[in-house]
Amino acid sequence: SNEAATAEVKDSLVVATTYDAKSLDPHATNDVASSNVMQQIYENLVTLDENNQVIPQLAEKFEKLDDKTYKFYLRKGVKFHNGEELKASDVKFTFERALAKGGSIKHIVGDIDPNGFEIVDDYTIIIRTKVPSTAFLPSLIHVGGGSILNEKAVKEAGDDYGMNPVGTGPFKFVSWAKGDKIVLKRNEDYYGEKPKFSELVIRAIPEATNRTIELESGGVDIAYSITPNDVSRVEENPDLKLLRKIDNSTTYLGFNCEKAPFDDERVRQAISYALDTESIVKSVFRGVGGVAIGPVAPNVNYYNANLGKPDYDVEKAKKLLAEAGYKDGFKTVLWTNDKKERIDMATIIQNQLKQIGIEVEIQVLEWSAYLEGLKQKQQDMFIVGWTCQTPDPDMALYGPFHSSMKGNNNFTFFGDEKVDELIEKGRLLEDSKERQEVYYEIQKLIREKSPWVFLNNGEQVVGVRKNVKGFTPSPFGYHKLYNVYFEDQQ
Amino acid sequence: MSTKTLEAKSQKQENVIKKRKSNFWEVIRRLRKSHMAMIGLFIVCLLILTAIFADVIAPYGYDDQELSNAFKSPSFKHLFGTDEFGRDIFSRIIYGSRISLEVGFIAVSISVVIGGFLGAIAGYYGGMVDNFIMRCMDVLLSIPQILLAISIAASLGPGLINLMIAVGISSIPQYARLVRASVLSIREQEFIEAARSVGSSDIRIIFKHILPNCLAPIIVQATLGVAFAILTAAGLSFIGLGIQPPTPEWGAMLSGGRGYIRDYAYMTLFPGLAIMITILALNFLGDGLRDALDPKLKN
Amino acid sequence: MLKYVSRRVLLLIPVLIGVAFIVFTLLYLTPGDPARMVLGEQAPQEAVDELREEMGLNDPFFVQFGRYVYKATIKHDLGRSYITKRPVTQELLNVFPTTLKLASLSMVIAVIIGIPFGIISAIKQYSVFDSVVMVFALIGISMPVFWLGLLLILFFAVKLGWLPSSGFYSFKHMILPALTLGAQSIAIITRMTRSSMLEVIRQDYIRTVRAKGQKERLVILRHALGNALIPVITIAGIQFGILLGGAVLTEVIFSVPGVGRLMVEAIKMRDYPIVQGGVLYIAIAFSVVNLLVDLLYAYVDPRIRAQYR
Amino acid sequence: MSNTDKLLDIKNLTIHYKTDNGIVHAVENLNLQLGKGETLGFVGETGAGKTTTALGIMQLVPNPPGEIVSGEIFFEGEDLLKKSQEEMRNILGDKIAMIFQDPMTSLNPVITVGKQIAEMIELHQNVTKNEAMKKAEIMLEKVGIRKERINDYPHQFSGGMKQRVVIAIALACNPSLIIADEPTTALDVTIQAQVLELMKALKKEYDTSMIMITHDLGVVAEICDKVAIMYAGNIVEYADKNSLYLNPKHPYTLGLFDSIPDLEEEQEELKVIKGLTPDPMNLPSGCTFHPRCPNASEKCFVHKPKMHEVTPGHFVACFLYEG
Amino acid sequence: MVNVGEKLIEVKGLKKYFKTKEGMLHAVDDVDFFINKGETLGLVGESGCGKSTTGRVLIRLLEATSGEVIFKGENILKFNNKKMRNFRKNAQIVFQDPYSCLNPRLTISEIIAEPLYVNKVYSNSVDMNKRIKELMEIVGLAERLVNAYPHELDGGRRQRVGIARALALNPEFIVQDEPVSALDVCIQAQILNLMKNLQREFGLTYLFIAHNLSVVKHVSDRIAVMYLGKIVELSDYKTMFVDPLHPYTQALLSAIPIPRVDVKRKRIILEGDVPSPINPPNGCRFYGRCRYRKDICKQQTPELREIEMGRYVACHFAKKLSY
Ligand SMILES: Nc1ncnc2c1ncn2[C@@H]1O[C@H](COP(=O)(O)OP(=O)(O)OP(=O)(O)O)[C@@H](O)[C@H]1O
Ligand SMILES: Nc1ncnc2c1ncn2[C@@H]1O[C@H](COP(=O)(O)OP(=O)(O)OP(=O)(O)O)[C@@H](O)[C@H]1O
Ligand SMILES: [Mg+2]
Ligand SMILES: [Mg+2]
Repeated sequence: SNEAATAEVKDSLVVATTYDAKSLDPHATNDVASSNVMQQIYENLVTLDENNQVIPQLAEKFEKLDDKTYKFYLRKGVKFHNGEELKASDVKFTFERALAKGGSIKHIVGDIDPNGFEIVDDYTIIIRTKVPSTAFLPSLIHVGGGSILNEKAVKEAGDDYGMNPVGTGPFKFVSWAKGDKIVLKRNEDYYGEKPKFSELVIRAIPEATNRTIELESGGVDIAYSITPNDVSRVEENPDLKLLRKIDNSTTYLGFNCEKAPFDDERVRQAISYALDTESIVKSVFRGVGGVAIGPVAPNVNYYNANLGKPDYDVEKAKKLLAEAGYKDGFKTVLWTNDKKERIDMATIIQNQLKQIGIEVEIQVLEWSAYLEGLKQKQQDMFIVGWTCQTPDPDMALYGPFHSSMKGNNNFTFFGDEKVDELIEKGRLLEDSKERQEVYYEIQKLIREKSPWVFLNNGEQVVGVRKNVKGFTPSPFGYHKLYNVYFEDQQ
Repeated sequence: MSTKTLEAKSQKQENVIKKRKSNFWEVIRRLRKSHMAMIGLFIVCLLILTAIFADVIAPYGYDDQELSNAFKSPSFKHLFGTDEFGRDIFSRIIYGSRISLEVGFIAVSISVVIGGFLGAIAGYYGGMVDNFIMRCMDVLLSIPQILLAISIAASLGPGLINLMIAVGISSIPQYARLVRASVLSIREQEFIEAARSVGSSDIRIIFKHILPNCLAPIIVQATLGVAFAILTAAGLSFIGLGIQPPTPEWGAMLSGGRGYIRDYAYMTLFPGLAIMITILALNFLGDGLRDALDPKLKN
Repeated sequence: MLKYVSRRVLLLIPVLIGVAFIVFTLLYLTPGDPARMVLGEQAPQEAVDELREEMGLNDPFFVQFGRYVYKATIKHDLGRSYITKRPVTQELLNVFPTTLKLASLSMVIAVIIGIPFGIISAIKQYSVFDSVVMVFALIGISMPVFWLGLLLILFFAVKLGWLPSSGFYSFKHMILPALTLGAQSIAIITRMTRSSMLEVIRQDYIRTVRAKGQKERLVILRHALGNALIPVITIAGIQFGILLGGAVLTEVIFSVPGVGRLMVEAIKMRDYPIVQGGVLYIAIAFSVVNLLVDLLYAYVDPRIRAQYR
Repeated sequence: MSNTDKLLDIKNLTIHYKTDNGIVHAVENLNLQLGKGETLGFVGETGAGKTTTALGIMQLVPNPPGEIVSGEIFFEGEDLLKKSQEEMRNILGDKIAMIFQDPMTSLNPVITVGKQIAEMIELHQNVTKNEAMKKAEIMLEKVGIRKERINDYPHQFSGGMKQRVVIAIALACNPSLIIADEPTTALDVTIQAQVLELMKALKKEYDTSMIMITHDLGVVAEICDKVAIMYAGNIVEYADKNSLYLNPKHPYTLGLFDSIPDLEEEQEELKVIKGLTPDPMNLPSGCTFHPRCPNASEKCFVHKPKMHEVTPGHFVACFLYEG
Repeated sequence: MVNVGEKLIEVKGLKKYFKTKEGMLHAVDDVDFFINKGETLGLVGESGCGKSTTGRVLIRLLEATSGEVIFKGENILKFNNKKMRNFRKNAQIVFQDPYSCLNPRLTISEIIAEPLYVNKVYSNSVDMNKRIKELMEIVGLAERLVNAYPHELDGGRRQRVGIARALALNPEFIVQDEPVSALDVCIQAQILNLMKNLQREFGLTYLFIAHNLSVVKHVSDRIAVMYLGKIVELSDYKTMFVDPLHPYTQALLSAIPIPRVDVKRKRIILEGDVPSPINPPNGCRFYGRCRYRKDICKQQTPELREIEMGRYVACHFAKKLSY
């Protein structure tokens, strides 16, 4: 049957994802599943090249006029899917809307000055930020925060815009069977290189086993999030190919740094020493992803690879614990949400911490209850992840570690003057050696202070059928599909 | 009739009437006629013993990890193999019997006590009380049980106790209905009138005459209810509303192992079998009890 | 009859309000913040607080409940999903047919298999056939749905490659989920048919028919079956309700986009309007099925027909 | 009785129920004859085996647990026990019909009475559905029910009327033998009188033979020609009605008569048979009645008395009357 | 027999209606009668005519809709709880169904002890047990049965247990609600004898409900005939049987099958069935089935009149018609 599938000329690409999108309104949601679809429909002013450098997309050209002012020259003749031409007014409308309604992407667009838009002409617009920020330009590549919408389409659709997305991208929205699949078709008016196939189907198949089975049987052409169990199965299957990319997510074991005993650095360090992260990651992820060594993921700019793997040293851990006054350990609670890998890690952590006398009770919370608990500072230890959604390290550091973000994204309630200062400094600096040093320093400091025990970096593991070409996984977790083609299509 | 002892005694002590052991043995005697029921009873007893003596039986602790020893197929060392953490599945299943039986019995106790109470009141007093209680039960009944259990479990949060409560509450209407129906039918029997005619109080009538006679259907239903509770709990575990790790709950084990089903099918096979056999046994027993306790078959 | 039906439909209103109240209370007590779930974990707290206010989540319980009931009854508006912003009705109408199809197919399978097997078992009580059927029925009842589903996938989708393991597009896609979901119902209906049949064939009126010299086959089909089916109808009705609500696990395993999965996800995402709407829909479906069952009853049993006038 | 007159001749019929607790000897070595046109009253206590005997003749003993262990049942000279199921089906209803005890449960509640009567007719007579229905109407009128009610369901009838419908079914094909199993026990006295009257009239009209099972000696006196007294699976006395009523012989029969309060005479105390009916799983040795018999002798403990003709046509199974 | 003429219980205008879906069910509709101390009043009638309801209202197991029940000069329907408790000791009931009248979960001794226990008759268990054994002896139950469960006993023994329970508190008055109708003739005779003996021994007063007229005649001093919630005739048992006045009584008596071949009687066969007691129309309840009905019967409800000394009939034409 596999041969039969490849024999006929394929004009439709079927992709299996883990979850259905929530909304196709970029300002309404900020989840990977939705971004995955929106990525194919919308475009941004700028985008990234292979080296994580910001390059033009809808903006032909951009200039930084001063610390806080950027000027964008729009590409002319770009048509939205509804036939409207892209104008500077759309850009202004888009960002104003994002600022007003986009609660879910506020952390991305928050720096933009709502009164700072200036339409020079139909194809030129000036955007200002409230504070100087080097992270601004990279943040524009974000799907939710940077996609350009059409004013007319948004206004016409009203509340229903999320189901009627209109972008400038290579694919147009066709239909959506909730919980099942979304169908897109090629945008025949696309200004750039058009996709090779005319239909893109994005199916939600939550069960990992089923995704692989579908891939094997040819039911889908690309399957995301192949689980560690299936890695070798896909690799060994001559009909399939496995593509991998370490992504920008970091899973960590966090401590409530304002609650005893975790307010004591030594306790945190002790736990860090007591955990054999490598073996945890190995047994939970079985070769998928990497052992996280610091707060910045490998594919994010200024990743400090010199930090080296954390030490596993039970004796040292015991010593530190004794120094902190917990010679006989203590009892504590470890929270996690109901993700299997996290539960697995928690299970092993629980076991490993026994060695230094820490008795851990695992509590699995539902995501929503979990987040609420974290905000309310009820946690002792917890396992959660953080994804840097732009290539700039500011995004990786400001939210989770700056003291002003306590209880917001800083679930550890970690606050350190030095760290704060460096983070603030880093976001002002232009890309340079100096900036690199600042970020290297921050990463080192955070390793030392240990508000987190770094567990793993996620990896995008994508299975594709052998005849699928041109697919490159993205570290952001959502992948561009318009460059993909089937072998016989060339 | 075990009257021999009595005759001997009554010669010495004229007016002492010793109450004969209730018809417990009678029921057992009738149960013995059904092979299925005996198998069921045997397995259930075995399970209870397993649960009690889990520490003795299990060769390893339920959370003894040996990461280097993960995914070992069944062998003499690990009868049912090991899981992704190198834990002994056999031991986990042994310990799991505790959880399952606990969940089953406690959940059913909750629903029997509350449902039974509501049903008894509704049935005995009738009228407005009956109407009110039963309409409330109707409301609960019109939400499918699984969905109700899920909602309750979600609002209580995961955990063993909450799971029991969720499953327990969601079965209340069944027991209320059952008890009400039996109370209604027993209320009509002449011996209730007889009790009233000699001046017995309402309380005495309910507790001495009505409830003991409702016991048979309740026991049957409860036996099957335990099975249902275990299944539901496993189902809830499966969708992540179950029990905290590393608690070796069978449903959670099954759910956790499903990702490995293609390579290490034994990881789901044994918990699956454990659940199935338990439920099967309880069903055998329930069916047997239904027959053994059926008054129609008396004599 | 019409009067009876309309009375039943009217009676549905308080039940539905009761259902809404229970669900509302449960959700109210559920920890977690819908606004947070809408915006995602990285969104800043101010945005979340703003949204909470906007969604009316800071109002007192009874204000919220009253508003809901008012909108639902007077304006026939069940609200919009917090997450997708789509109208709840539309979201549910998207998935309801799938679940309905799945449950109906399971029911059909259960009836087609369960009733004949039950009948034959009863007629041949104590035979080998009977024992085998009963053991299978018990296994069917005892097997955790999700395990069965996994085994079926493993066997039919992986080993044999005959049937797809996920999706719900064609009849082929529906077979495994329907079998999985229906397994318990098959077993229950088989058992019920058997015991009800056993009861009926001992009745005097069956003896009367036999004494007429009627052929055994017709004794069963014409006389015993009609009577034996009466309790089976009840059970089938209840089962159908259970199938509607209990499709959750099956839907999860087979990635079927149905109400069950929608509900579970909505519960996890704290998408209250969807949960409420979904439960109400199911409760309505449940009650309608019950009503149909009662009408079916009246159809097969003239004694009950007489009561409905 | 000459052989040719015999409609029914049961020889050494033994029927057991094999239950979990043991074997119930419901009918044990039973012998019975019935002449053409005769009505036989079949009397005995609860559990004596009356119904089982009747079902045995019809070959409708529920199996399992019931089983016809041995014996022969000659009907019109042919052994019913040797007949195939198919042949038996042709006899049932057509030649032998049965009326069951409880009219409330003897009719299928979900089928109209008309259809239930017509079914009988369709089965045994070569008629169309319509003709059968017509005939059913006639039968209904015969038993005193307006024919308009032909499309009514059983629950719309009272007990007495239901029993009439059952009678109509039994008579529909003009059988040569009707077995009526306590047809009036469940009915009220005045209704019972109606039904008995009807049966008498119809029997005369159709000239059928009948076995009337009852435990009411009054009913027997009313409509029977012959009487058989059954005790613990066996017939202990068999005679012409007059002979038996005026001159009962068997101690059990005597006891039975004495137990009944007499409407005509004053009795301060009723005479009673002591003891209880024996456990059919564990029948006494010898004469099954001996534990309760006032005249029991040594012999009765050991030997089973045979049927003995004391006066012409009057048979008794008791040693008192032997030799 | 004893103290003739001293009224123990007098019932005046007693009514009991049940609310049902179809309407008001007149189970007992305005009945008057009395029972003398030490006598047995038989109450007969077809099933559903309100016999049991009368019996139950009489001892307040059911609350009457209206009317009076005078027991030893006091209206028991007005009794408060305390007085009721005292009355309970004086008036007992024996039930029809020997199966459902005993709690299957209690042993025989527990069942008999129930009245003694709840009324706190004995303070120590030795006395109580003595009394239990005494009662068992009185009703003829072997002592070995103290610990038996009801299902281990046969119907007759069960009925004895019921009687023992009723006797436990030494009542003066016992309602016997068809105590023998579920029993076989032999057992029935035993129980009837027992009842009579007990009455003689303890000077009991009975309301004896039955539908079997021969039984009623055997035990009663006077007999009341009920039809559809009303008493239609009440008189001395002999008079009743020799010269029944009400057309219904006449039909009822003639309908009894008597186990004799030497007595021939003329049967009166009633048409139709017992009509429904729900919202009965005015006029004579028997109107529809009566052979002598006249217009007046339809319009006017006949009162129960004393035609002769101790002879009450509710018929417009009693003694006026020559039947
Ligand atoms: N299906 C059965 N299984 C086991 N025992 C049975 C069955 N049917 C009848 N018996 C037993 O067989 C014996 C004879 O029963 P049968 O019904 O023939 O008695 P009967 O004379 O008709 O009594 P009744 O007057 O109560 O109708 C009884 O002891 C009864 O318990
Ligand atoms: N609790 C009740 N609710 C409604 N109707 C009742 C109730 N009890 C008795 N009845 C009705 O009252 C009427 C008289 O009933 P009752 O039991 O007194 O009759 P009965 O003469 O004792 O009949 P039977 O001979 O069948 O025992 C019947 O029509 C019966 O259906
Ligand atoms: Mg019988
Ligand atoms: Mg009665």
